[in-house]
Amino acid sequence: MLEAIRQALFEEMERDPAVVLLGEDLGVYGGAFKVTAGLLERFGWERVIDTPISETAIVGAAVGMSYLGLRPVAEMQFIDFIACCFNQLTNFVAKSHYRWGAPVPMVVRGPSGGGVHGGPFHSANPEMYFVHTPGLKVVYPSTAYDAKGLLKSAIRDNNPVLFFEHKFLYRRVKEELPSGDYTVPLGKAVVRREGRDLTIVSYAAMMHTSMEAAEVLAKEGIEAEVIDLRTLLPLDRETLLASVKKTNKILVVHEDTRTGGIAGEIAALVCEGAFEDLDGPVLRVTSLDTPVPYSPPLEERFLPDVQRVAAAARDLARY
Amino acid sequence: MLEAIRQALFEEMERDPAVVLLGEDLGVYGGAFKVTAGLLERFGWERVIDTPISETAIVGAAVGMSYLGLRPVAEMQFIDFIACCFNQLTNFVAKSHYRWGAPVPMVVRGPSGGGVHGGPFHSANPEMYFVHTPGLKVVYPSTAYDAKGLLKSAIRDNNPVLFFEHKFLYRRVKEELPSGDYTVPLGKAVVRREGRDLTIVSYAAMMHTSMEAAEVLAKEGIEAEVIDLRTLLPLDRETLLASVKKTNKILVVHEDTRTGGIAGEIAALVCEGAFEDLDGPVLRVTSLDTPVPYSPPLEERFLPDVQRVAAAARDLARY
Amino acid sequence: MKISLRREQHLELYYYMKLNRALEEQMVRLFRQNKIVGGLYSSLGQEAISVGTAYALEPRDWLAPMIRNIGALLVKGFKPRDILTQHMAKYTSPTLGKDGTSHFGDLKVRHVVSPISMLGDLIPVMTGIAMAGSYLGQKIVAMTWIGDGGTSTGAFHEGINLAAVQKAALVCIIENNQWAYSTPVRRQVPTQDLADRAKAYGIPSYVVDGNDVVSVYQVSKEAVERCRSGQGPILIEAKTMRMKGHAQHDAAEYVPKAMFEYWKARDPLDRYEKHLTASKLWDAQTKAEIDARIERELQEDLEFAESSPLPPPELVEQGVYCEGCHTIEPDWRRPKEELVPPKSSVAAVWEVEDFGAFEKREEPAAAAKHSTVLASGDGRRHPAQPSARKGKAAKTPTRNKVRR
Amino acid sequence: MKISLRREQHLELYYYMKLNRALEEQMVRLFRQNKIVGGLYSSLGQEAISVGTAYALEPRDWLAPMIRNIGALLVKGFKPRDILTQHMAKYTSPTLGKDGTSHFGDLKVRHVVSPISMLGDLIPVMTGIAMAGSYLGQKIVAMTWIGDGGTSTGAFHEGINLAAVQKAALVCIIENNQWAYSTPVRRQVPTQDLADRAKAYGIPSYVVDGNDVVSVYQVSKEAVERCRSGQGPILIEAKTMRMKGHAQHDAAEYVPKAMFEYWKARDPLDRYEKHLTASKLWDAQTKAEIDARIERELQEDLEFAESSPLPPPELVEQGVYCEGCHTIEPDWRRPKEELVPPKSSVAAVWEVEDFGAFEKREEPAAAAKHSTVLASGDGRRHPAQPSARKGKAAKTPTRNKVRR
Ligand SMILES: Cc1ncc(C[n+]2csc(CCOP(=O)(O)OP(=O)(O)O)c2C)c(N)n1
Ligand SMILES: Cc1ncc(C[n+]2csc(CCOP(=O)(O)OP(=O)(O)O)c2C)c(N)n1
Ligand SMILES: [Mg+2]
Ligand SMILES: [Mg+2]
Repeated sequence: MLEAIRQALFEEMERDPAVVLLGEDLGVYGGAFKVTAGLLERFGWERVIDTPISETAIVGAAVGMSYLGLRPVAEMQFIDFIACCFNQLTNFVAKSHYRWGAPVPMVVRGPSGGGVHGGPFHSANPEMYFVHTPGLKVVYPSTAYDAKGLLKSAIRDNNPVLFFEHKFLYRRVKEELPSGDYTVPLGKAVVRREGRDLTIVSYAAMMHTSMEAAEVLAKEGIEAEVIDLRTLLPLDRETLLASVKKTNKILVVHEDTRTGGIAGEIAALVCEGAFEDLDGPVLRVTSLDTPVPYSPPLEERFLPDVQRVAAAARDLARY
Repeated sequence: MLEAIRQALFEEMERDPAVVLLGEDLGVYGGAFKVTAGLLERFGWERVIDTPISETAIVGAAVGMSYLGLRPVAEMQFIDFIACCFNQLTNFVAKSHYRWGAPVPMVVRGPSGGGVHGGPFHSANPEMYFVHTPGLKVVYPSTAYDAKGLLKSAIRDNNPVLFFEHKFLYRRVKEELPSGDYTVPLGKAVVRREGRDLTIVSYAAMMHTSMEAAEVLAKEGIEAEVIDLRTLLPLDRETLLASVKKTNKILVVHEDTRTGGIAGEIAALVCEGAFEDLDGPVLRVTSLDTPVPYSPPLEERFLPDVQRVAAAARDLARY
Repeated sequence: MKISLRREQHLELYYYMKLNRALEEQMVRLFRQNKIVGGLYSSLGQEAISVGTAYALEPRDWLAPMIRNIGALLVKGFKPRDILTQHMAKYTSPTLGKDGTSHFGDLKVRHVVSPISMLGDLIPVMTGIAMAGSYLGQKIVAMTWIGDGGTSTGAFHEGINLAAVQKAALVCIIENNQWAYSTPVRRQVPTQDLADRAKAYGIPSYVVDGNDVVSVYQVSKEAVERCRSGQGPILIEAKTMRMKGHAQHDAAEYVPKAMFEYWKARDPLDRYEKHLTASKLWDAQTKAEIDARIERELQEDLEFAESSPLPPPELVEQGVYCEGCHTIEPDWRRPKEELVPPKSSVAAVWEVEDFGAFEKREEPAAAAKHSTVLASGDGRRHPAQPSARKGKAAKTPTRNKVRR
Repeated sequence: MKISLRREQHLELYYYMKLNRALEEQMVRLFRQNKIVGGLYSSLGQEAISVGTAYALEPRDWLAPMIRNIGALLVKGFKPRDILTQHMAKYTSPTLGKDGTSHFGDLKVRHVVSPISMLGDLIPVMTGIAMAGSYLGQKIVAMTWIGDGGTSTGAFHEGINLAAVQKAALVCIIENNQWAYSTPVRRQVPTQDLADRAKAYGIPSYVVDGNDVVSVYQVSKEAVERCRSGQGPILIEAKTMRMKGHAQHDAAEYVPKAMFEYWKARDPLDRYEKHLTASKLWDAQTKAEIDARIERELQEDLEFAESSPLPPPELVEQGVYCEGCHTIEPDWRRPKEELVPPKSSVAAVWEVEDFGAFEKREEPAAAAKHSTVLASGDGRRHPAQPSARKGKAAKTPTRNKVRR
């Protein structure tokens, strides 16, 4: 997946000199995860900008650049540091077009998520802070194909897009990618697996956990439909409701903490749009309501896993 | 309500010299809304600290003070500026006790909410950013009595508490308060009005809108039970579920924007805890998914009002 | 640099300062009539700064105002009606009523960025504009203002610091009006001059009498042209006084009365009028003509604003996202080819000028504030580095390869 | 101030520096054996700073380390086992495995605050500790460190600035190790000395040879005692070099080889050993004894750490909130009565020292970086203010009424 993201940046920069990168250690070093390796060599100092350790300035400068028609892609070295530019993102960036008609075509991207023993400050899933902020778009891919196509769409979009890259998937997800330019549209979920007994909705690393759980369930005769949200804001209401209307049951799986996570929003949407179709409660399997712990046995307990997903799905299927 | 908050600060400072205040313009000036008027005169320069315009430093310094056993109460001049110390709050404050057992007995308080034509940067309802952050507590009172009692509890609590004061209520809500010390416990919702046909859950300014709507509905023969959440984190699951089990229907009303608002969390909780009791979908009436607009006709359309609440409740009651 | 002004320019400065003041006086009347939605901030006594600084810009240059920079907006081509309708939250305002006060801008023609309330956030944004301007070959300068209080924000620091390392063409004016709401300037920073903030970034700064519009203009012009020539950002501290409370609701009782009196005697408009008279740059008739023009224009725009409708409620749902309403195309002023491979390709190596050791540091000038450094504990001075520069040219680490 | 060290103190400095290095070497071995969870950061070549600064503190004083300050933790009384178990994420670690690396502390005994990863955030926190210490009458000093890169954060700026206006007893050491991850220091701030950051806050600063432990100690001791006496915060820039990559995974290929060689010749431990020998402060046997003690202690603690269990999974749900597990009671060292009415009551007025006008400003010393100021536009100098100080005493605006 890492290579797919690098390719997307590479190809977009080739295509359009308005695309520039900025962030900490992304030029000479190529980024903490080497996502931007080689881009400075190819595109030069003006397009691959190593900044001081100043997340607010990084995002602020990106806004200014976008006002002159550039399409900056700002990197957070770890997505956890997005908390340091929260004000700039939620107040300056998100409200710009609404308030005075100034579009902000920029992307903020960075490695997110747990499972690699990064501890409380290198494992964040900050999506809900931004899903709750009108004016932003939020993308969180689970496959290399999607990562590339969605990042291209994000760069070409006229709105600010937060693009989260699950670091657990960086080197674990490998796919043959089609040669040539392609995009994946923002705002569209995808059905990864058809099923009739219940719907499991997920995204990012938990999409893979959900797919594995679906395999386990299939052996027991339970056919789960698995939806990969891909874009979290705007949410693809149609795909979600269509699936619920078919399976009549829905389980949401996310790695983000439980209270205030996206499962709640989906529960509300399903109530509003398909209550009559529900043959069981909207359920959720999520991380615990704690900071992300460091020690492996703690983090393992903290994160959802195949067993927990399968168990919840089983209960729901039998409901 | 403003006076009740001032009294709580006053009495807690009299009671315990470990209680100190810090923030912008709260000493000599008495605060932008005069909540802290007279406190500097009484408690002196060391306990009522006018700071530079540095929200991150304000919260950071409060943490440091709390580590030495003080109980600082930090003011955000408008709660909107809490975005400027988001990192300090969600990463330093919220995780301190979990990570290394260091409690952070501090309060961050400030005027929040819309309805006074404050525009996009002086009308925020930022509660969900923090309800989604384990380690914090979040309080949002609707009455003067509660404001005083909850603020006292917040100051005495060993955990960091965010205390939101709806500025629309500052001078509009007036009550006789009992003389003498009293507290209202954190984490407990209250049933403001008994009813059998449906439950309306709300808090802060929208609690009053919900009560008005309940009056309207009562004239039509619909008896709504109205719950005031008061504390948003931790949520009082028991009171919520008990009411749903009684009325079988629930409508959530909040002034915060829709997507990712607390109604979603409540929908999920109700699904998990009382799905079989539901005779209709969990519904929500909320502000729109936009920044808070400035011009009065826009803001009026943006905010929930009695008509919209009553209409949704009517639909639900008839469901 | 000798910077002089032609007579028409002198008169234009007067026109803008007076218009600024008259417009704000008009808004105070509207406020008392309850026709202003939300708060009303005053720049009384600070007009020379808004006008004198913005007047140093060219049309291609960019600015972003703060709440007390209505004068700068007028200089940049906005009309009183824009400001009136904003404050009255009318549908005809630049933001259609979605936002108020000076929270508006214009990307296409006037090159003005709308501020937000959070102080400091504009500094990195304007840094980004300067960086993009350089990238696109536009030779523009970005200007913005910050209050004495606003310099305490983290965003100010990060923004100026980024501008300094990027040598961005940013002119930032610290409007030191002695107060941040009720807080005196010494509670924001314990230095005599706020221009000292510049020393943390190794960038030049000016201190200027903010109540003297000609000085303000001259300093700004010099700064703007220095920036344009690629020498990096500049800080200007303009000393002045906020002659009213923070906003209309604030009676400013915390300000010593004598302080107001002291500064009233230095009113920038009075002073400038006397200067124009003393220098024979105008006569009573010229003044009367300009004043009459201002009155006429204000009256017209007031009528426009008062008769304008409020926005329709449905508008509230529109415009959260750009869904094709804008086509985004930068204004290239240099060949794009320079920026795409193979022309853009470089070797990704840092060239480190020196190795930064203690003994390699030039002693700071006597007046610098460092305390003297204690002698090395082992009593020896280490031999100079064999050749720090060996192999690679000793240049600044990044810009050496970069066209700017 | 003449600051000298007794022989035992000299030897203690050696003990801590050597222990610091040996412990980190041990952790590199553990890392290669895959026994370290997460990243491993090195302070190789920077030990003199951690040790020399922390050694200037008293037990009642507070510190908060950064990732490269294991030496300071040792000086403050933590044991190698604490650091080993943290890195190995063991249940016996100070955080029970909930957090790793140097992310731990001790409120009660050692007065150490746990850092978080976000750079800069500790500065305001330690400012608050200093403020609370003064409030409680404890006469303590708070010390923390920041990297050259970390000084670019907004939190650094806000924290130091607050400390400056509050005259908080904060000693902040800028560990200028030439690099922030892969970014050279000149890309963080274009000044020769990072100590220049202090000028923005009107506070004193030192520049010290960070590879000379005695100098570091002496400067720190002076700074700590100046702080303790109520003179406000101090910045110390210690110049050094990060002799490894950012962390174990980073081969630091972006660093010119000659730069490593240059600094290797200035290794702080080598230099100090030579200094001890040259000054006849030890002999071979003393050194051997200390080295043996270190080896023994390390071996013991390594065995402890290796044989310690990982935490039980159930622990993950515990401790998000304090539910009565702590009783919170400040350590009062002054009569509380001073802080409650009527003793605490004051008049809530600002006393403004001067009115801040341009003409009242002393010309900055010649070497200051301000460009010269253009002459006043109207050609006049205004009469001095009648009496800025009339009525009220000319003191700093706030502290005059305050006991500190
Ligand atoms: C980050 C932030 N915190 C707090 C405020 C509230 N606030 C608005 S204006 C103001 C005072 C500003 O003082 P200064 O920067 O000196 O500007 P002036 O009003 O004097 O022009 C404050 C505290 C804000 N706008 N932004
Ligand atoms: C706010 C923030 N942004 C980014 C990072 C990622 N990061 C961790 S260490 C580091 C470099 C730090 O450099 P410096 O401050 O010079 O300290 P050093 O590593 O040299 O000791 C970076 C960018 C961070 N920890 N915090
Ligand atoms: Mg000011
Ligand atoms: Mg460094």
